[in-house]
Amino acid sequence: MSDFTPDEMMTIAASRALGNSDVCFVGIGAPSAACNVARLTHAPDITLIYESGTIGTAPNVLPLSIGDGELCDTAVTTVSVPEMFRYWLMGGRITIGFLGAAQLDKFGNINTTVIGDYHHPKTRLPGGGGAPEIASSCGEIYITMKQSLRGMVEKIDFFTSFGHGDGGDHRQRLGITTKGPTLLITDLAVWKPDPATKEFTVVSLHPGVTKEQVQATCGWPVKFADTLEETPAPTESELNTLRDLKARTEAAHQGPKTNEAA
Amino acid sequence: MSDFTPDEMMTIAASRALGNSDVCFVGIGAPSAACNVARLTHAPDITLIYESGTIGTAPNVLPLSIGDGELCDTAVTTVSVPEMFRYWLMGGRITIGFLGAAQLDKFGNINTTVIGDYHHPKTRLPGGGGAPEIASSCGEIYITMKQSLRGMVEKIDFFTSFGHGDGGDHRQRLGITTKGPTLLITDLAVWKPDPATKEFTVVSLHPGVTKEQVQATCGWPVKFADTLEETPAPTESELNTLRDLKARTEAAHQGPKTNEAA
Amino acid sequence: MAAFMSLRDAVAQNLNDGDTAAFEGFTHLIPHAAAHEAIRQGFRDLTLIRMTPDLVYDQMIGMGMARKLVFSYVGNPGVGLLRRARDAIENGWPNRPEVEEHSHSGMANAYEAGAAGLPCAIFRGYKGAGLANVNPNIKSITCPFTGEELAAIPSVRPDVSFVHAQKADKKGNVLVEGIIGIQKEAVLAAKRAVVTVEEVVDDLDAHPNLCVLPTWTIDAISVVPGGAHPSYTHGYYMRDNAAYLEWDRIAADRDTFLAWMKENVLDVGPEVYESRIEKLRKVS
Amino acid sequence: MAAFMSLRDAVAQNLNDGDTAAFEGFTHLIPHAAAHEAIRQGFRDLTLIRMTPDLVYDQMIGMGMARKLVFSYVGNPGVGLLRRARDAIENGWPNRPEVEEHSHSGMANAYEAGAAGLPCAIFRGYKGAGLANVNPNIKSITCPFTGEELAAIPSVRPDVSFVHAQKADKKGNVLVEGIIGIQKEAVLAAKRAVVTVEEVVDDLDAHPNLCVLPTWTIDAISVVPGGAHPSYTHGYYMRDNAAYLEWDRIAADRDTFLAWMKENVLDVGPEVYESRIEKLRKVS
Repeated sequence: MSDFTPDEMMTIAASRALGNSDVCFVGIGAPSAACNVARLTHAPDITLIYESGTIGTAPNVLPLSIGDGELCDTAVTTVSVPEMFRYWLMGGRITIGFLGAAQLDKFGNINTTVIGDYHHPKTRLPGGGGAPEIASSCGEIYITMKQSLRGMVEKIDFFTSFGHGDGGDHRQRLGITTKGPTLLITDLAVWKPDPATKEFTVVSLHPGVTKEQVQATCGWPVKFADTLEETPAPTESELNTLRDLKARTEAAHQGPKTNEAA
Repeated sequence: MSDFTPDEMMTIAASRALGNSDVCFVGIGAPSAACNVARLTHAPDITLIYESGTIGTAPNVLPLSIGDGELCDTAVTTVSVPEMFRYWLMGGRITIGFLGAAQLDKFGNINTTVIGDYHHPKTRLPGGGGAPEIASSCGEIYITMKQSLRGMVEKIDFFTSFGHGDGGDHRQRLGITTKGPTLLITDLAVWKPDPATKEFTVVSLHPGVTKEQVQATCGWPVKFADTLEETPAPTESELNTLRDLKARTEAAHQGPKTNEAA
Repeated sequence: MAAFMSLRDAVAQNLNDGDTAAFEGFTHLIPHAAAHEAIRQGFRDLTLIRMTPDLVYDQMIGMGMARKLVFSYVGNPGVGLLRRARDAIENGWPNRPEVEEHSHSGMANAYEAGAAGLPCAIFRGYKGAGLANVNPNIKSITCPFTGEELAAIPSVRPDVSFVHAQKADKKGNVLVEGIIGIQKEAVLAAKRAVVTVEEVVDDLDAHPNLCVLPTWTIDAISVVPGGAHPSYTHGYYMRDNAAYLEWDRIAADRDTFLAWMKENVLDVGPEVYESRIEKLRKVS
Repeated sequence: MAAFMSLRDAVAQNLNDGDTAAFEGFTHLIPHAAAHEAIRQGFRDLTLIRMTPDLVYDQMIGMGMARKLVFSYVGNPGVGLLRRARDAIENGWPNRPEVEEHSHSGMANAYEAGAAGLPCAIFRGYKGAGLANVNPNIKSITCPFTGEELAAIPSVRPDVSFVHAQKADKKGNVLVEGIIGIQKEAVLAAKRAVVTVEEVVDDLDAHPNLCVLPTWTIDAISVVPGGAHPSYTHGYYMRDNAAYLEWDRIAADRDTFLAWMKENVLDVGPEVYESRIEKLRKVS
């Protein structure tokens, strides 16, 4: 099956990294799609948790926000937000946290807070939300983002969430006991941190993608693994599942027309 | 109405100290009876809270434990025990905490932990349960107990819960901002702390009780108010309410006979 | 005991210029009607606390009511940036509010500690995070047993909290269900609490373990059907996702924003919400 | 994922000599059947954690299983003293367990902190209380914002927790309702968790905000109808208050106690509980 977009490849590659016994803290956007594709294909028993307090949720359409009613309707249980962050996130119950990034560096540090100076920002982004503690409390972190020179940068403007810091054992030196970013899935490739330096290294190129394309859309000199795999193309089942999900979602988010603008 | 026991007088006198807008943290025994008599007579809107997490409960019979099912069945809401102690007690939501005592001193300090040395006790009592923080977190504390030389002592063996310490402004000096014990109701009299020294002073004798009887059953030299009142005898309505409650309770606690000892 | 009154009176009696105010609702049950009433009454110099400021605070910020913002995510969830908040923070239009930024975990713990009457929240957080360098209210304490360094931030104790909920009984006990968020903590942490509800019923008839706020924890209750719109009330009407998408366009331009606010907030009253949710009601 | 198994296997696989074990249930849902199975299997040197040790720990203490007790109220609620615990603490019969005593507020906060993965609990407590002088695990920290001194105690993190609950679904998700106590915290704070339930159902069919423990937070589930007796299971059977009153007599004498334990615990199995609650079932 060759007729798929880079975005679809990214989502499907991410979904494959998830298993039945995983407990995922799900963000909105690509992570939410990936987690639900996994649930609808090879990992029906995966536990999806959204920070709104919905545990073990199985939405039929992707939520627009992390607190859509659909998440609660289909959850095993829905807890308060303090409980979510205390018992479930800080309590170490989450195996995988999914994060996106406005800016990302090669050590998996993420900025979604500001472009420019924090106190006089050029662009005020939404900020971290759950990310600072997702990054430190989940067993490991998967990152998904579309590659761009603006997004994958040598030096991020703000440490919204800590990845591997300056690399090496920087996490341990800060007393963080979890693994941090162990996987980066972009629209072009799959990346894993070097075991020693923790620098993200391309281990697999998506079908038809060249090393040059990866480098051209990344702001740091890219390291490639010695044996570079090709990411298996999406199967028909994966692609249909994703597209059906997106179509259902789009229809639902337009909603019934109301008689007021908002 | 003159046909009542000292115990009944104690419970009814305590019930009269409670009002519709009070939020009471209720212990077992006399406090529970007093609170429910208040609810069933002059204070139908009083809020009763038991430390098992039952808020706004209205039991038809007195619970044997602080966690009988009846309390939950009739409550406005039932919360977890951590929430009870964090949001409701520590959060300062309780106006009146009711405590009993194995030993009490004249400043309202209470011992329910040990007789003798803590590490080598002569008698190991049940201990504080909620009392240490009830004593410091509730707006004020009412104490009920039967008078005896063994119970009302010059010096308690252990400070299970802090009343007025050595008296005066001892609470404030420890950084405690609540009023502490403001009322002691025994089977013989009503006591209130002296405004300055905080020593409990008899302000009212129950009908037929003499100063000498109060002193004979109290281990410290008793102070009496200059103008000593007589506690109004229980009304017929109060007494009937209490006796009906006790009769219902006794019947319920015997329970249906089971075919095993326990 | 909670007093039932009009939304106009509930806001007028419980909000003051200069107050620290929380209008809470974690995506679900956002008290839009109460916030719009506050906008109509023209309060100023507010310290606005909200985990996810989204549309309701974008509007209050754009109308110049905020002296300070305390938050953990200043975005339009699932849509993108908040353009009025950005304009205020980046360009000072209409004023430049002070910013105190936390993580969700920080804010959740701070509300929890506020409800518990504590001066500060202690938790494992902000490790390696840049916020710890720019927010002087992020400090640390050392566990006296393990030596681990834990984050400490001040608890949240608003002067007044506004929340929306499903229903109240006639005594004023309030039921919150679905994504309960931090509704309970926002009420219990505040000095005063105002609740808007979809309806009043004789008896909540709720399971004992549901989230019920006893009447004596609430100061005022106003019945405002649809009062969460374009957020939603679980069991009553759906989230108006289209309105959230549309907001991105409205808020992009100052004049469009002001015109929209005049037409949809300033010139209307609490009775309009019911009509806004007509098409969003659940068919049951 | 929780594995369904016999109570014998659940206890054998999850409890070890020397473990720190919590058998929790705040008056309601006390896991008597699980504790009796532990007694039958003869574990030793346990650190027993329980807010209110009552009958179930009186029995374990009397059988010599406890090396240490961590608690906040060592009484028979509403009845009086615990005579086996007293005999152990006062006279060292059959041994003299170490005692770590807290207040309810302390224990509740310590379980909460354990569930939250924290090393310690911070709260306002023990002010002027004698426990702070005799328990070296009661320390303090200073709020970095207000200077207020707050109590700090170690969190509770049992090796294994045993709780009783109403029911599980076939996947092993467990519903707890009524007086939920610290059932959730006991499970989440522990390294391993064993749950006994009254029954297994196809679907919990529970309101989303009820107390549900997802299957992946539990190690083993055993179906033991009546397994809380003489405590109770809300919606299934009443508390056997008469048995609590009767215990005072049984526990008063060492020989009476031992004979009772032989007859009612050692020589029977988990199947007896169902018959013990026959007369206590709610007529619905």
